[in-house]
Amino acid sequence: SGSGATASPGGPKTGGALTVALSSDIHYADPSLVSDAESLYVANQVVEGLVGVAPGSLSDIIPVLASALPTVSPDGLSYTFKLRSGIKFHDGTDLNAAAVKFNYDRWNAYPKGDLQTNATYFAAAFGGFGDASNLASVDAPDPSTVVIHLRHPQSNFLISQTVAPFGIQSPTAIGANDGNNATLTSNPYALGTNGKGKAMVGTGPFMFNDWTPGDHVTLVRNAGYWDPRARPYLDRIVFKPFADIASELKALQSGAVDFVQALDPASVKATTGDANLVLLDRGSGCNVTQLAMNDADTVGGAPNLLANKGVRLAIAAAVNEPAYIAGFYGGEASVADNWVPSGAQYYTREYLPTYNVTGSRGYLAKAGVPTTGLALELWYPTGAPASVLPDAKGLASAIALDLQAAGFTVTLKSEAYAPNYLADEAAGKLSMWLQSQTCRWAGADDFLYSAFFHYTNAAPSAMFGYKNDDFNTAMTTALSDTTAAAAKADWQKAQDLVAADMPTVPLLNAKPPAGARNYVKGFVGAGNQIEILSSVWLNK
Amino acid sequence: MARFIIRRLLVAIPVLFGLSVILFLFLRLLPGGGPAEAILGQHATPQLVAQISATEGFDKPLYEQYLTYIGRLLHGDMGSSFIDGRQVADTFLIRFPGTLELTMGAMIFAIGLGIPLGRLAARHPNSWIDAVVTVISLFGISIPVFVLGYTLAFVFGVQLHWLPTFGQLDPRLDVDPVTHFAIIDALLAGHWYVIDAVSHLILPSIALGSIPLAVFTRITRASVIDVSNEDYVRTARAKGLTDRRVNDRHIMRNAWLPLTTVIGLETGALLAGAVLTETVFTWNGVGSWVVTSIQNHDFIVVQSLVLIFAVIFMTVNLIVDVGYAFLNPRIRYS
Amino acid sequence: MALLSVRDLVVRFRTHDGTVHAVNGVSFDLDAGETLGLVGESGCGKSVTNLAVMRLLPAPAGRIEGGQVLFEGEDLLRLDEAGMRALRGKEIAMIFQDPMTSLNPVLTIQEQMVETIKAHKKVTNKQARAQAVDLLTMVGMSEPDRRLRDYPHQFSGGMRQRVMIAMALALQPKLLIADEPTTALDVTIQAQVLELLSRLTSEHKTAVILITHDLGVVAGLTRRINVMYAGFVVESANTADLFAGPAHPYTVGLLHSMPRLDAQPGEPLIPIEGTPPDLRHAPVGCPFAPRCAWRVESCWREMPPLEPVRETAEVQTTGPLATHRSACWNRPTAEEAIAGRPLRVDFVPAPEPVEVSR
Amino acid sequence: MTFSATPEAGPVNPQATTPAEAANRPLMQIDGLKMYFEITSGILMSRHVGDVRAVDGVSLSIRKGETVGLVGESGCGKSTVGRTILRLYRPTAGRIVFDGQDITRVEGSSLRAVRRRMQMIFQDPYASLNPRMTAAGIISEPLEIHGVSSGRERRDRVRDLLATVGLDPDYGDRYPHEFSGGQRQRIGVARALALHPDLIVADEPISALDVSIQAQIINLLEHLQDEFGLTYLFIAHDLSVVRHISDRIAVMYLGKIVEVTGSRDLYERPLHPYSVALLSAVPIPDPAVETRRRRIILTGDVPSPSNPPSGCRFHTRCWLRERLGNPERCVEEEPVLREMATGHQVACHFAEEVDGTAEQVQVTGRPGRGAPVGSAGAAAGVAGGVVAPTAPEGPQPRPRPRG
Amino acid sequence: MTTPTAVAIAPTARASRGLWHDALRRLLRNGPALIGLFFITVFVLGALLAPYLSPYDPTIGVLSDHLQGPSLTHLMGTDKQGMDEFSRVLYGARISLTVGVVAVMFGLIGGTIVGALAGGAGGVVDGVLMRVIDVLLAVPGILLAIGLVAWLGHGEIQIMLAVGISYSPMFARLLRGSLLAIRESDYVIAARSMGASPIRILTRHMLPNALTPLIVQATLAAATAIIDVAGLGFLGLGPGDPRIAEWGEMLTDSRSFLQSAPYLIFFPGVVIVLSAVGFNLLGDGLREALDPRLKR
Ligand SMILES: Nc1ncnc2c1ncn2[C@@H]1O[C@H](COP(=O)(O)OP(=O)(O)OP(=O)(O)O)[C@@H](O)[C@H]1O
Ligand SMILES: Nc1ncnc2c1ncn2[C@@H]1O[C@H](COP(=O)(O)OP(=O)(O)OP(=O)(O)O)[C@@H](O)[C@H]1O
Ligand SMILES: [Mg+2]
Ligand SMILES: [Mg+2]
Repeated sequence: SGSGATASPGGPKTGGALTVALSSDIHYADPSLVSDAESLYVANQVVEGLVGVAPGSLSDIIPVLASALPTVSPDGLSYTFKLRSGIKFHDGTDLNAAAVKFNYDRWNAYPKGDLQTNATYFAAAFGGFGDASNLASVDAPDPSTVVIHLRHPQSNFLISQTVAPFGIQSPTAIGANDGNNATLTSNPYALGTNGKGKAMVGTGPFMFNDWTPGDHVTLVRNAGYWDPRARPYLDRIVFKPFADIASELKALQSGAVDFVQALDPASVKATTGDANLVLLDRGSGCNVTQLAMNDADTVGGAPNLLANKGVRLAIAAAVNEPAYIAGFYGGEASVADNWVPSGAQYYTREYLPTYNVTGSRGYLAKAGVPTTGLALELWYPTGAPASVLPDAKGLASAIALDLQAAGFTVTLKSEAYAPNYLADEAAGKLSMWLQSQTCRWAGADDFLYSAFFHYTNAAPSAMFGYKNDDFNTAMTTALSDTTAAAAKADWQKAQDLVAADMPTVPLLNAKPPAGARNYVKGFVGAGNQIEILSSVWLNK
Repeated sequence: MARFIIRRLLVAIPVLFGLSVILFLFLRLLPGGGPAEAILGQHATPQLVAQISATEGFDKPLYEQYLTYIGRLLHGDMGSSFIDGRQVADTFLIRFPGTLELTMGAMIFAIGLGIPLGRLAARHPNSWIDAVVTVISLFGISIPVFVLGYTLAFVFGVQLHWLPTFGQLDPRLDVDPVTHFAIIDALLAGHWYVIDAVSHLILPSIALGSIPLAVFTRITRASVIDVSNEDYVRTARAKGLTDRRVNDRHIMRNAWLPLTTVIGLETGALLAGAVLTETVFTWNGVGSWVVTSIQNHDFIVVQSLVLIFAVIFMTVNLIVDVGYAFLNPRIRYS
Repeated sequence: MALLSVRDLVVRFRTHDGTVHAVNGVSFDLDAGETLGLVGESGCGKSVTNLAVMRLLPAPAGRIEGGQVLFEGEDLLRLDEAGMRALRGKEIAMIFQDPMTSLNPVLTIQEQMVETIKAHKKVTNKQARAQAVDLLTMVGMSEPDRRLRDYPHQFSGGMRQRVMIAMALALQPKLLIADEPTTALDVTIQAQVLELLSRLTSEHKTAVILITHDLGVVAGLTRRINVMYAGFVVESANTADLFAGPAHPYTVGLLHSMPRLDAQPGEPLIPIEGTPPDLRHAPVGCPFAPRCAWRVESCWREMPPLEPVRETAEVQTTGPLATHRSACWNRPTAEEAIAGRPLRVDFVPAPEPVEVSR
Repeated sequence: MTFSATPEAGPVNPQATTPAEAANRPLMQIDGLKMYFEITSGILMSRHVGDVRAVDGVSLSIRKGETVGLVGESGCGKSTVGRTILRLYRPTAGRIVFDGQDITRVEGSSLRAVRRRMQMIFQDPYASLNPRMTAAGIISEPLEIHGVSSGRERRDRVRDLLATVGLDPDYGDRYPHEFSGGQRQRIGVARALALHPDLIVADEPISALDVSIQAQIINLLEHLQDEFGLTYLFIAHDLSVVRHISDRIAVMYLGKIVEVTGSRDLYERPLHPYSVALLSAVPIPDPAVETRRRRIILTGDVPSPSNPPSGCRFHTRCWLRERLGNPERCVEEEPVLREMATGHQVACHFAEEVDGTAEQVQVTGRPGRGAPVGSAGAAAGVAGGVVAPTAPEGPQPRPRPRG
Repeated sequence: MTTPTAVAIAPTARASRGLWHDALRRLLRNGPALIGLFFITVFVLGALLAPYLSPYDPTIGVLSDHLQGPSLTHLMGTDKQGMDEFSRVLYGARISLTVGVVAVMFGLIGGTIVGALAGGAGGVVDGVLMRVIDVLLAVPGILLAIGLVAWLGHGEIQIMLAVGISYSPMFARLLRGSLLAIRESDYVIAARSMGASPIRILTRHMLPNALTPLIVQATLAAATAIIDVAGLGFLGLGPGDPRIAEWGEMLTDSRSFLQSAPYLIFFPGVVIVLSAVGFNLLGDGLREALDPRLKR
């Protein structure tokens, strides 16, 4: 889509600084240690992995540092990458196979403690570290060849490597700035405390300049970027965190920031109504917001109404998603038809119940559930990042009203998002709650398996208490397929199984809106927010 | 005078001791299991809980834990944030200058406007001027900081484009954070960037300064009227001094006494009031840090910040008391 | 020509609770070098009268609503503020009742004395300071050099009053108004201060208005006395005349209601019944009438004028031969003054007429 | 007046064995009374750094039905004596015997019983009445506390008391701020009278009142004494008033009594240099007398009671000492009260020297000791000024008759 | 000898039925205080009569009707949930005023108990209690309240408690101060000299007289408490259930609509300010009405 990319008569101009409003500060300057949207957004400008996704798409894998997509051994265990030549890190050292090997070995060898705790992407992609990791070894037979050996076949391997935490960084810089220090408090590379160019040293179009925690992160142009077609126009990018989302629109309107990375949906109307501003379209988002449910027979010792599939279906029919989209997302979302957003790898269209209050009562009747005493608790988080749930409170109370209209009595409960809410949902203490999941990488596995319904130690997850052995088998099979075609088929089967069971109620896929001043040109948006700002230029 | 200061410092010791006990217990009595669980939150796995309990010593008897806690505090170790892993002291050094700048801006606004307004009203008691000043101060203390903040930002930032509405400096300017005082850093960077720094300070200072403005106006008015009725002012007039001299030397010198006390109290309150203002104006200070830490349940940070705030508050009060003593010879010479 | 001549002075205070009729047409004269006592109980308008002379009434409540204040022939009430300022402290000085509060607590004695001198004389700081040292020596302060640097709270009450006197006399004013200068002090200290005051003023030939409610103090210190009641001067006489033959029931009452140190034991006191009037009501008739044992019908209606007690050709308002005057429709006789009550047979105080009752 | 007819009005004196014995015994006897107020300092723990010796060894007896006056300059400890004998303070040393009962250390209910018989009248009529209670409430409070009468009877009693002190009984439901200063003081007197006490300590009861009102209260107190046989300890700094109302006068200086004698005697023959100075300082509202009197101007201020001078406390300001060649005895030895004549005690080593000095004569205005009261006056037009070295003597018409 | 008589002594002021009565009379003659009283009365009436006055259920919104401007159907428009703003403002008065006033009550009661113990007992009790109060006073009030809410959790009761606790040291110190002063006053000494028990002295003499400044302070504190409670709502520490109307939270929830629906900021903002103004005016009026200096 990339609506900002309309070429102006004068053509792109070089120079200028772009100020970007972020919803919160970045966490660490080492991309391998971050998992939050803001840190990743910044890291994407600076580091590059072997592979990536095509600009604007969710799951079109393209080679980046590799000159082509890898060749895969028939057993699906060895991936051979050829590297582009002549690429240098921002510190001037060469990118070569040894450097790539260094990075993979480094991640795999992260010790227990701070580093392992934060390197969640690596853990998610490979299932753990060291011996527990599916990454067996990395070979660098020659300076431009890298071979990655897996222990088991892994159908999501390649797409998982498209994200910033797998960006290759300069071994020299990591070594010089104590980047492997196991205690993050004294790891200057991760904290960016050693000053300009001493952290986040990658190969991307922008270079890390400085970071004042809580205040701003500055990137500067990488004039020697290896891809001549993608050389950046901007001199500098300044990322400015805003604790209060309502302030971002004001800042944009006053011209103090040029670009709001995650615009408050409530500000959409004001943005479209302002001739100086443009609303940037990112296409469909790589996320799903659902009315999460615990399907176990008892929750917290009490019998659980939601163990009854009829009740779940009734709820699914009672929620008026289009109204929520209009009310809380400024129209910038689509009704979810699956637990996997469309556009993700191996997505299949499913047909879930739509808003229909009579239908909802019908489900209850069919399931033989008495229509009295249908008491539910609905939890929502306070202080959740707007990029996760822009208005959790509003959404929760609207859902509660709809459920009440369908005959349920709902008690609303709230907790602070981090850590209590997250901890309680993970521990299975909540029976019904609002949950929004943003993809790490745009694969069906990332939602259905990793985020939601995988079994741990052969038992359903504590969070959802959803037991469906066929479905679980289908997913594990799909994950270990050695070919894409097989994986696609298996994932379709898995999706059909879960849709028939309605373990939770997917509500919507938000299109995260971004806003900019109208002189910001050349922006290419992506639903997964992997957006490289090298194409952006300022028309002023 | 030195004895006075020492006395005041000694008085502070039991207070700090009591506060440290309360804060120490605060972390250990948090709802939701033990302190380790509270600190770990979503990451709480049995292994991590055990690990944290061991490193932080949560498994030891309480008094022993307290001694360790105090020992660390005395070495300047206030622990580190569980969210970003940074030392509280390090982040504090980055963020405190912003808060100090904001507080001083607000104070300059409140004192600079409040005292002249109060004097003006006191010169014309019960006149329309007095009424206007009274209404200003009435609304000053009745408007929540965030309502005023939003209104100011909307009017002066969004509508009129006169002043910036967030942050300490335009992030596009190339200013090195040397001291983390935006104004000083901007001065060091040259290019008249300091104008930008000052313009960023204006709206938040007004929002934060509204309450002290109102308080100072009232106190000034009341104490100027009080002092004007004192015998020694009558004496001064009877000596044939000019109005100006009577006002500046005899009335104001004495009216400053209650004012200093109030200024001290308000400065302390401002530091806390900055919690709201910094959030409204995206100010990178300690106040917004408190808010995010509370929202993130980053309790070690909260615990340390409350202690720091208390120390600052008491320090401010000490400074004010010393100032008071300096202004008031009765205390200076006793 | 009299040094100070107050004519029909009227002062009122506008307050939330109504208008206070503090001074209701006071006239008196004072010659250069003369000492005048102003006696009367609390709230009768002594201080206000003198503040009006200095034009120092608390603004905006207090207002001079009539009369003239002639100082050396010039009407002070017409003078502009600058002219008045030049006069204050230089020509007319004042000392106040409470030495604890009439010095500025945050300024050193030196600052306060030097500023007084410099307000009226073109001198350097050093010269002014030297003069301050002299002045303190004059009022009997030991180590004046060192004590100049002290703050008021470091002095005792008597010492502070000495400082006040030194400051008041710094510019050798022609008139000194002393408003109850010793009321707040112990008798022994009062004796010190009064002795000092009378010595210095007679040395410098300064005219003095001494305000007090203690008849004993004025008896020894002043040449003439005005007795005030509820904003009126009710009796005016030379000191000796006044004590020898008080001619107003209020004065008689005052003399009889205070025990004397030299009185015979067992001698009864004759109190003045009732309480002073509420000055928030405009005076109707004689304000003392409700408490007066001598009152007659007309007392309820009309304020008697201040008239000579004995027939004279010419009324003298100042000097040793000043005429004894009293404002009373029914003056106590000499015997009655001694007895403290009306002795006339069948005399009954006139009852309050119904129509003027409030 | 119905007041004395109430049952409680009879003598409440458990110790009284025979009337004769009771009559001889002083109602209040204090011996070597000391009342020190601790000066503490320190932050964490208060440390005792000294004492304000407000009362430092005072002995005094008050007989039933008499009025003893206590005079002295501000801060000399008069109020403290008054409050200590009422046992509002716990005395540091000494003995307080009230009507034969040692009350120095009594507490609890025995103290309450004693308090019923001793009452106090305060200086400030504005501060001594609870602004939130009606006049009737204030006056009936002692009755409530001691459970004397109730209901109608108590209301009648309060009305009686109001009438006794010269207030309209209907004013009982008014609040203190609705009364004038004199009226308030009457309420204070009524409160003190309510339990029909034996002893009333009146602490400067008239100093805060308007001149014209003071006599009303003095007369009221005198009248009540006649009526109910009250005993007063009358505290004041105004010697004229004290002399007027008292039978005997004790002069205090810096926590000590320096002279005790009959009130007539004190004026006629003061024997302590301080008493002489004090008397000389009191102005007399009579120019004729004033011109004749010579003031003794004491140098300096009263020393601090926390660090009193050694020996005789007055030696730093004594006019006589210098004349005697500054004898060391005054500095070294503390004079004790000694009986100079019957009922006339003085604490001065050189009291004999005082007698007959020019100063003493000047003060009393008489040529010599024991001479009859001479009255003097001055002709009109005497020169102004305080210290008239000489003055014409001789009988003159006086504005007020004596005797 | 003149005998005292009960004649000719007229009281100085006209008859009244007590200090409180007089204070009330003075208060009712004080223009600004009446304005304050008027505001408070309006809000209290609005709160009490909310069920009768409000046209809609404040907890039920029609999402399709959301963000409608003020009109005859919705006097103050609708919020983002489609709830009627006018009804929510009315019901919000219940919460905001109750929370504000009850918080001050908590503070007042706690402060009074501590202050009375300290000021009444003196000595060691006083010393210990005052150190505790010093500790609490060392933490700025709003921070204390924030910390306590974070600790106690969400909910109306918790907010009342937190704000109340943050106010109590101020009340305690104020009360102790006046009690200490009153303890040395002549009328208390008079009561002691009559043999009154300590309890009687405390309840009959000291507390009634110490109450006046406390009442004034409590009224003024109610104004700040309302603002503080709104501030807690602003920081996401409000009552928790979004269906509950609370002014501060209403304001905060609408802050994204400053431009598209300014009335959502305007109305709650105005009622918060006006109720605070109301309590401030009333407090000032009470101070004047109860100030003993004006009586003499
Ligand atoms: N600022 C003022 N506002 C209102 N009334 C005032 C003011 N100052 C004085 N008054 C009134 O004016 C009257 C005269 O007061 P003034 O001070 O002259 O009395 P005084 O004779 O000096 O009494 P005192 O012996 O108490 O000093 C009093 O009734 C007093 O209440
Ligand atoms: N409660 C107390 N604590 C400490 N010092 C006290 C106390 N009460 C009195 N004093 C001190 O004791 C000394 C005597 O005081 P006291 O009140 O008895 O004097 P007084 O003769 O009644 O004076 P005044 O004439 O001023 O009433 C003074 O120095 C006073 O400061
Ligand atoms: Mg006066
Ligand atoms: Mg006393």
